[in-house]
Amino acid sequence: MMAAFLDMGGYAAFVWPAWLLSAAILVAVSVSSVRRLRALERELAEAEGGRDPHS
Amino acid sequence: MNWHRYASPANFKRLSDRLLPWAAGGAALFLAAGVWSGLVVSPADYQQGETVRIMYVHVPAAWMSMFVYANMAVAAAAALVWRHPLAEVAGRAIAPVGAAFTFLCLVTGSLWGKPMWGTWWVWDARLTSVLILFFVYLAYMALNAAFDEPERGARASAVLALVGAINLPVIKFSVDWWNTLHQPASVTRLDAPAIDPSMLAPLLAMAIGFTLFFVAVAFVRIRAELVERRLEALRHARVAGEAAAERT
Amino acid sequence: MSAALALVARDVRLALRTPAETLTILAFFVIAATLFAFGIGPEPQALARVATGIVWVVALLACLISLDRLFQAEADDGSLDQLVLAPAPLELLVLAKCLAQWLTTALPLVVVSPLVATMLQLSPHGYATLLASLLLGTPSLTLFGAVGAALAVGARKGGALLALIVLPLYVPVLIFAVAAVEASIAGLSPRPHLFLLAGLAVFALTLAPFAASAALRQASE
Amino acid sequence: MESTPTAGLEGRALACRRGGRTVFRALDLAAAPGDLLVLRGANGTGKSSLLRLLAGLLAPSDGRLAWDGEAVDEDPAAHRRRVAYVGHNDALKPTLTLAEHMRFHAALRAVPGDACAAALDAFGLGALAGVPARFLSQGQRRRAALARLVAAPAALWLLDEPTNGLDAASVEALARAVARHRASGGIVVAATHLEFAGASARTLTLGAA
Repeated sequence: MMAAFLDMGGYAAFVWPAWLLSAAILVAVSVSSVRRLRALERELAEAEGGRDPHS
Repeated sequence: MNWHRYASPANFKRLSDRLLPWAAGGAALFLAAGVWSGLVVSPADYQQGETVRIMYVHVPAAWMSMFVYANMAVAAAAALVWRHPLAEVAGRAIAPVGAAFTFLCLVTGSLWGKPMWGTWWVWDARLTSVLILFFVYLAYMALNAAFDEPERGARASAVLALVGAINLPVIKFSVDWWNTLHQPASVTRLDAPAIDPSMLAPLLAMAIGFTLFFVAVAFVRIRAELVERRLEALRHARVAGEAAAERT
Repeated sequence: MSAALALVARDVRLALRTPAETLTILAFFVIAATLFAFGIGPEPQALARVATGIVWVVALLACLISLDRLFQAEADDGSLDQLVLAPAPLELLVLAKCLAQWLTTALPLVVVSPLVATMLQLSPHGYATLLASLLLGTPSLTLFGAVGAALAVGARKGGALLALIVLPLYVPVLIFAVAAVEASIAGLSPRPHLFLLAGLAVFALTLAPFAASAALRQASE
Repeated sequence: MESTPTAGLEGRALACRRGGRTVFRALDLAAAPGDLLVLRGANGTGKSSLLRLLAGLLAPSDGRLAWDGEAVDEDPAAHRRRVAYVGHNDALKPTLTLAEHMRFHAALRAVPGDACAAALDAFGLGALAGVPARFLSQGQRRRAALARLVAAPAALWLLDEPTNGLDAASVEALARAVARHRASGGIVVAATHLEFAGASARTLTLGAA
């Protein structure tokens, strides 16, 4: 049964890349966004920590 | 109602901390349901066979490419008309996400078209319109990054977002016109088959999943933009501070 | 109103004082078309089939590359401030700039287009409609191009930025224009396509001045 | 009953954000007809930004700018009619002659015919009317910009370093023009280091905080 599922009626070469690309894009967008936010917040903490943050 | 208070990173952080978990959790839930129903439960199409499963990512991606652009156009209007600081930042933050969905729509469209027509790219009216929308996203991001001063880039690209929003229907109409003119009888439109209920469920699940994903990522990216804007201001202040120190 | 007419007169005089700029655009138009001939081959039937598309795409690109100095030159020498501060509405002055640009660039392109069409073996039935489509289509190219040029004022020098902004807006113009010429070549009436082209020109006429003015006001902040 | 609205230009708690930073904040200024307000302050303290703000090129991020008591942004076209702004560069097209520049300026600002010739003579440019701008020196280019300023029927003159590149005689000509403009009830706001102002000039120093 598993083989049939993976084979996708002979269209495995099209269905799986489509879904895998979707997953890849979702992961790439979310990871890059979160990592960017963390890095910037760390940088802000240093910048504001170093001096008294005004208004 | 003073929206301005959300423009400061701290306030916006509180807002996003409350809503982000719900959006991210919802997205995970709906995407899981979509994958399960799309790949396993729903039947193959009597005509297209298993390739119809590509539709469950292709069509939601198309919807998202337009939904994100609509958000950008609204943010652009808010930025230009009310000079709202949050709106200026939002456009720049979500454009790459919209472009990513548009790219996904194009590639999955090509993967869907290949088994049916034997070519990787079909000049189908809708696919071509999505291609042009992709160019508009690229133009928006290029213009946004083309100025030394981020605020100048944000406002210039906001004008482009609105000009794009007004022109997209005209472009869509002209592409449809062009498509019907050159319509060889044999190539049927790249149409989703008549959606029967069992296929609607995964489609909606994926669409809602993508939308909630977009909301979650938008919160994260807008927060990042606000923090970056704050850093920019601190750097300016330090430079101005130095200049003042030199003068005394 | 006299301010706008004075601006058209000034810009046309400026263009006549430096004819090299216009001639360069025309040279580009002809050379780019010949490149397609080298690419597709000299065989008349092959060229004739794609002639309309090539003439129009190359005319469109020639119009595009003539636009990046439209407002940047004004910004560089300080004239942009004076235009933005003029009592006359900026939208009217933008229209004047576009009219002058159309007269000094697009019109010469239209005049030269039969030469290029002949080189590309365009069918004789297409010439009249080609000229009509260029006359009706180039105003939209100039107006939408002006929006792109205004948005790019002060941007870091990126040659392709203007093209990336403006080319999506050029798609409807190209589609309707080429459809008109192809229709008349096929013996059908080009009128529906030409009407759409004219409609597009009116659409551009109403949208572009406001978008370009908004961009210019931002540029002079 | 609100006091009679103060004639001329009045700015209250003006703030300006430019290039991502606050150039100045909570700035008050007033200039009645006949006044000359000189802006002092080091580079980068916002002199040019303030002038562009007063001209209406730059919207204040806070505060209120009024003319004869009425907010300026209520009738931008009227404000544009009353402002003559001379920035850092001189708005000259190399291939156009001075006369052509003046004729265009006249059409743009609805300047009466004879005023152009008089303005050129006032700055000693009468003889150069037929000369294309690319032949002019830095000082002559500056005087061409000031000639167009003088010709325009504008109540509010906004001058950004007007004396850059001017020789003594031209500075003198500018001083006379400013005096004449003030005498006729005009207002001049200028960012400059020179003491060309002569009598009764008020000073606003920026960046003093």
